[in-house]
Amino acid sequence: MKLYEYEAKKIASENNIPVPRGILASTPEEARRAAEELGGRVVLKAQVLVGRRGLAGGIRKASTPDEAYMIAGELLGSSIRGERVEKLLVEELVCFERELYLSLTVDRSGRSYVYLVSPLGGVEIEELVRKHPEKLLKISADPFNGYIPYMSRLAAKFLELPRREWGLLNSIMESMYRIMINYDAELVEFNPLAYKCGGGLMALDAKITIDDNSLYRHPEYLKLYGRELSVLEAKAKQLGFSYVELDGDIGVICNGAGLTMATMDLILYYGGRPANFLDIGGGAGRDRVREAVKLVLENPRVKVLLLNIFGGITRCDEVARGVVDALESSKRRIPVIVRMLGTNEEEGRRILEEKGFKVFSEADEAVREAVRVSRGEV
Amino acid sequence: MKLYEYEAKKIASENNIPVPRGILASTPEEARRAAEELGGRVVLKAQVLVGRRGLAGGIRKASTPDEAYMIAGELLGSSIRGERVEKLLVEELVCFERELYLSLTVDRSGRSYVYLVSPLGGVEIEELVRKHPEKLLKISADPFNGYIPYMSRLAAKFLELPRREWGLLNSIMESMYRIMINYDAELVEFNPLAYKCGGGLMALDAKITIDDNSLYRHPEYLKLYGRELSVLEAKAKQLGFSYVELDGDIGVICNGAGLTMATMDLILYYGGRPANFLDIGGGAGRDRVREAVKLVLENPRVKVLLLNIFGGITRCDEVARGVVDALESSKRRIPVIVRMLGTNEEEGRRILEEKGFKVFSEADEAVREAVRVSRGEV
Amino acid sequence: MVLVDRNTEVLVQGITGREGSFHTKLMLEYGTRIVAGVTPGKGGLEVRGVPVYDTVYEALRDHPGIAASIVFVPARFAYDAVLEAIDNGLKIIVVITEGIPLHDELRMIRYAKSRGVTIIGPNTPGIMVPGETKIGIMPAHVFKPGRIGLVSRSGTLTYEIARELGKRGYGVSTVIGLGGDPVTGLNFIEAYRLFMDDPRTDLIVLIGEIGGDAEERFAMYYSKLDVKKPVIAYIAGKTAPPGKRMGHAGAIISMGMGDYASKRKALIDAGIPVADTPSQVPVIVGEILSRRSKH
Amino acid sequence: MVLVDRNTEVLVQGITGREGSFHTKLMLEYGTRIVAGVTPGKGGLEVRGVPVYDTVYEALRDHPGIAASIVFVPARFAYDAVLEAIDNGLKIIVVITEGIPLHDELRMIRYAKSRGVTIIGPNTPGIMVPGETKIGIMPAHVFKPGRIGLVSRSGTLTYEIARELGKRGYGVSTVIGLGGDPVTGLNFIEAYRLFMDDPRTDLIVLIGEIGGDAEERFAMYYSKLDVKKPVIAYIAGKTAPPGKRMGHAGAIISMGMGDYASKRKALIDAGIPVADTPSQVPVIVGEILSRRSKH
Repeated sequence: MKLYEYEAKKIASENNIPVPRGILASTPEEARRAAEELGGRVVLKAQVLVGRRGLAGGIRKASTPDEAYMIAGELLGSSIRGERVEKLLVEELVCFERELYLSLTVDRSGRSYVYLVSPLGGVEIEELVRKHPEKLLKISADPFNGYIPYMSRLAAKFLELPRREWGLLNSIMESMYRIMINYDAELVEFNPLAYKCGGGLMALDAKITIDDNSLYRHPEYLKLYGRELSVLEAKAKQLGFSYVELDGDIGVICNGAGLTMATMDLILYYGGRPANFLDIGGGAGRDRVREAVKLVLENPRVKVLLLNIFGGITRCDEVARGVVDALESSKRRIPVIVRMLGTNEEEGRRILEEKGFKVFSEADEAVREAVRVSRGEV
Repeated sequence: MKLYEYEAKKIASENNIPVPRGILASTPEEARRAAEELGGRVVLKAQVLVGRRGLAGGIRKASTPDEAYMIAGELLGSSIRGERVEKLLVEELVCFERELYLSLTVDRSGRSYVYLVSPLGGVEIEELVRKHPEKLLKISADPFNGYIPYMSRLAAKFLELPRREWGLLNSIMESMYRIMINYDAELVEFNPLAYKCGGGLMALDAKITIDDNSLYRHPEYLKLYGRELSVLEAKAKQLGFSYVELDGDIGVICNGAGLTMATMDLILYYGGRPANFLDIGGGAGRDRVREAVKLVLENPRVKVLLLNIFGGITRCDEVARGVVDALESSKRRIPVIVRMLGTNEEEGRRILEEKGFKVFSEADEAVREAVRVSRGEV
Repeated sequence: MVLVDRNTEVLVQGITGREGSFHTKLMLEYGTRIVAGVTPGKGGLEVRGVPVYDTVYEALRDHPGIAASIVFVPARFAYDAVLEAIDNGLKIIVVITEGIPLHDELRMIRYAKSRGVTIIGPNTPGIMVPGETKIGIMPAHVFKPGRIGLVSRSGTLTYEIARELGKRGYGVSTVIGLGGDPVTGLNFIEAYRLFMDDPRTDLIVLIGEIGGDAEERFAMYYSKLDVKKPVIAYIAGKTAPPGKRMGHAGAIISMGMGDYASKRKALIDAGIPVADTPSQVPVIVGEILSRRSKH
Repeated sequence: MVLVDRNTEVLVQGITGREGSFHTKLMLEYGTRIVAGVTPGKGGLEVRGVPVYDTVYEALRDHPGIAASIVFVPARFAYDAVLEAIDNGLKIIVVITEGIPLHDELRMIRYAKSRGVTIIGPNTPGIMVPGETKIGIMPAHVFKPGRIGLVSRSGTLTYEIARELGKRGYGVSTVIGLGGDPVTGLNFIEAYRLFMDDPRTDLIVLIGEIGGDAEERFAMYYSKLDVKKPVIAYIAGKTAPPGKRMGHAGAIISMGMGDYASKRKALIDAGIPVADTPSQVPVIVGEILSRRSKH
């Protein structure tokens, strides 16, 4: 779960990481007052979760409170890469000499935490670092020990910070680790971390992502879970599915991310276009399957529904009952193609065949059939 | 550094470990009021750091506030195993069915933490466990992982606690680990941990010992450091020495605990009696050596002073200068026998010999000389 | 032998739960030597004839032959259960549980490594030696005994490919589900090494998916080996929507690795054929085996 | 070779401090190959001709042959320094520092073990191969080259006994100071194993002291060995005042071990002679060596 910049900066600030003075505004009037309080010259930042908002015009400077009012009027209610702007973070302008990059995340392959450090902070960081890999320092932090002060000395030398800033960098990196653990974060990122005119470090932007699996330990965020998603995606997430809408016409329901992706690959391989990615996960019972089917049927683009289920911890009979439930309670009538194998396969097949569904054993056959149906060839 | 029972119970209570309701009293009148507030029937516990205070009469029950007043008058100002009673902890009486033992400490050999668990709680625990080793459960807790809930299930089964108490034991053991880390403790001990009439667990006594080397991280305890020591011992501790007074007449100053013990062993081997154990530690300079010598000279029993220094990180010239400084500024004139070898030995020997001291090379010779002097044979 | 065989005695942690008891039944039916189960507070019960204990310690006291554990406990208690297994000396722990907090996973896997313990998973279908033992939740009948080692990041896709292999007469020596989470106890390199040392495995089928760089790292490792067994790969996710972006850090750390094209190229450059569909896998297997038999 | 020899390249952490610079000089004079030092913030300086770096990483970049580190940094920064050394791949770390917090020691030693790193100390005089190298603070001249392995919990007492040995013509192959703290990176058993495998060591002198059960554990271990080298012990503290009591836990955990009588009995029962005074040690060494030469 991604946090908004203002939420991440609040956490950073509470952990003694310097951030600009800032005030949240939901109306142009609030933005004006915020600008007044911050001394007139401010930056207004759209609070959205999509990336690269700066390039999309989501970060604007204002020289006076009136200008802040005007810009806030333009930004609030507008849409940035499809996400509506509800709030602005109005911040003091900060003079800085250099933009650095500093983040803490998980190194999957190394099964460890890793600090990423670069003197090439800013929006172009990814491209710059790819072109100049020697400008990136990775510092592995063992999950047992966490942050150790020597790491900040490595980073400070790499960033060519003067000796007097080492203590501050140490404190920032220590706080990042504490945030990582206390908030069960997957990512704590400051880009840019500014080296200010006259000295000092300050996080001009902040990103924190919380591990979804840990949200039960953070009820204050759990209740906000899913806020950045489309209505259908949010519903799916509530139900515990992975769901992403695409622009094709074959509705896809599978169990397991790998099988779902492989089924989509197969649809394209045979010339069709999937309408969505929907993984019901492991062990879904009758009720969750019913909801999954209903969810896909809500997408008007879907011409045909393809289920590809290979039962392991998921039981085919439960899936079959869920499919029957959903279709019996739905008003939509579209073709449903089921491919089903594995745990309790016979029972599942019997339930579906009793209701007149055609059940395939072979994935290739089922997918080819779905593609034919979607093209109107059947 | 040992904490008083009332300090340890405050920490326990702040960490959600149940303890009896209790009030600290420094006067009989305070004890009476405490007893009134606690319902009349109370137990009065002398707050001393020496062990086995119960057997020495330091724990007394009172049935009425007046009786509490009377007993407090007897206890306050009295001495328990040499330690003056300044404060009493007045506690409610708790009805319990069983006395259990539960502690968390460091397993030196295992280089790990270890919970010690026994159903044989109470003052006789050491003897009982030695007789019935099968009544002791040791649960090792890896320094990386700390406490893991399964440990409490092992303990609960071993203590034959009913299922409904498992959650409470889990919470107590988790808190013990947190205390161990947050307070840099060497020991967190509840003896007895009572299994109360009608259910529930409660720490009737509590001991916490803080690692002296970590006191700089705990300024609130650092300022109390040394409070349980004799005047001379406290002074030594402030100066960074290990010092213990004994009842012999040969003052001993060495560097390193091993060499100090070996020198004392040698004194006894040759028929003498050491007046003290004083290890100046590693790397003591001129000033600390001067203070060490002055400290030993303050003990009127000392007839002769024996220094046995083997320089490593300690430098013989610094030691020599410290000895000369101390003796030149002291009014006491007693024989001083120096044995000195190692780092900067020549310079140290030169300094002492210039001042007329006899410097030995061999420990046996120096010790035999000191014994002879102490016996008046020289 | 790759980690387990027909003689391996197995403990089920979380045996009284819905999944635990159901799969205990299926594993017993398959012949897995499940000798004990653990569910705290349920000690003294029986599940499908298997005695249940409150603690792993008690289970091991009565069944000292236990060599592996399979964990079905809910995500928020999984860390506790896995550490209990490790601290009681078990050396193979199969973690079926899905949704374990990331930091818990990192810590349990790091700890397991420091103690020489192999964790399979989390979020894995488990490990299985067809015809001998199944310590997992895979549908047993699609896995025929044979000489192909199967290693996969995906559960159901593994069943799919095992079935395709079986249809063409190719059986499986051992199948290892690495698990679908970002951090797992085994990776492709470590699993390959186990198969490399297994005289019962002739060829390895690697089933990967987009995300992370485990496939690329394996390709790099494999390309440098002097002696090797043939490997065939299938990678899911050619047409998958991009996943959530992990700030800049995700892109920086992967350095362009992680997508389908990167994985396919790395594997092919390392001499590993990549199948386009699951049903192509046995075709390529057939080609490689017939080429080898002609030598 | 026991851990180090004349070719071992050494890093000094905390080289610019009072003790660090002084003992760098003494070690260099002895012939120790000190090639670099580290003190954060002092990079670019030189100490006795040795270049100083801000980080271990930079020191290793310029001096990749460094194999061991000796740590002089103050107690509250020692944990940081030791972890920096471990994370940069050093495998032998000699921690001279005294007074390190107990929990820091536990964590650093546990971590070192998990990474295959040998920590000598903390609170140790170090390790020395007389005539070859000294990575420590012991007064060099009392240690003569020879064939006796010396392992000790005490610093100055070790010098005393080495000198007594030297007076009688017995030299030392390697001396290891385990360190005086309750928890140390090496114990007697681990040190004995190193000497057991060292062809240059004929006999081991073990210098113990009261407290803990390291001597008793060694005696137990030694008594069960089939092939062994002779060991002679000296234990300090026969007449020492009792130390601070660690609640009941200290007594319970030691179970009667830890005092002089217990240690002496355990060692003698294991066939290890125990000297009454330091000067008796060479006498017993002489007896054992002459007995062996008669065989």
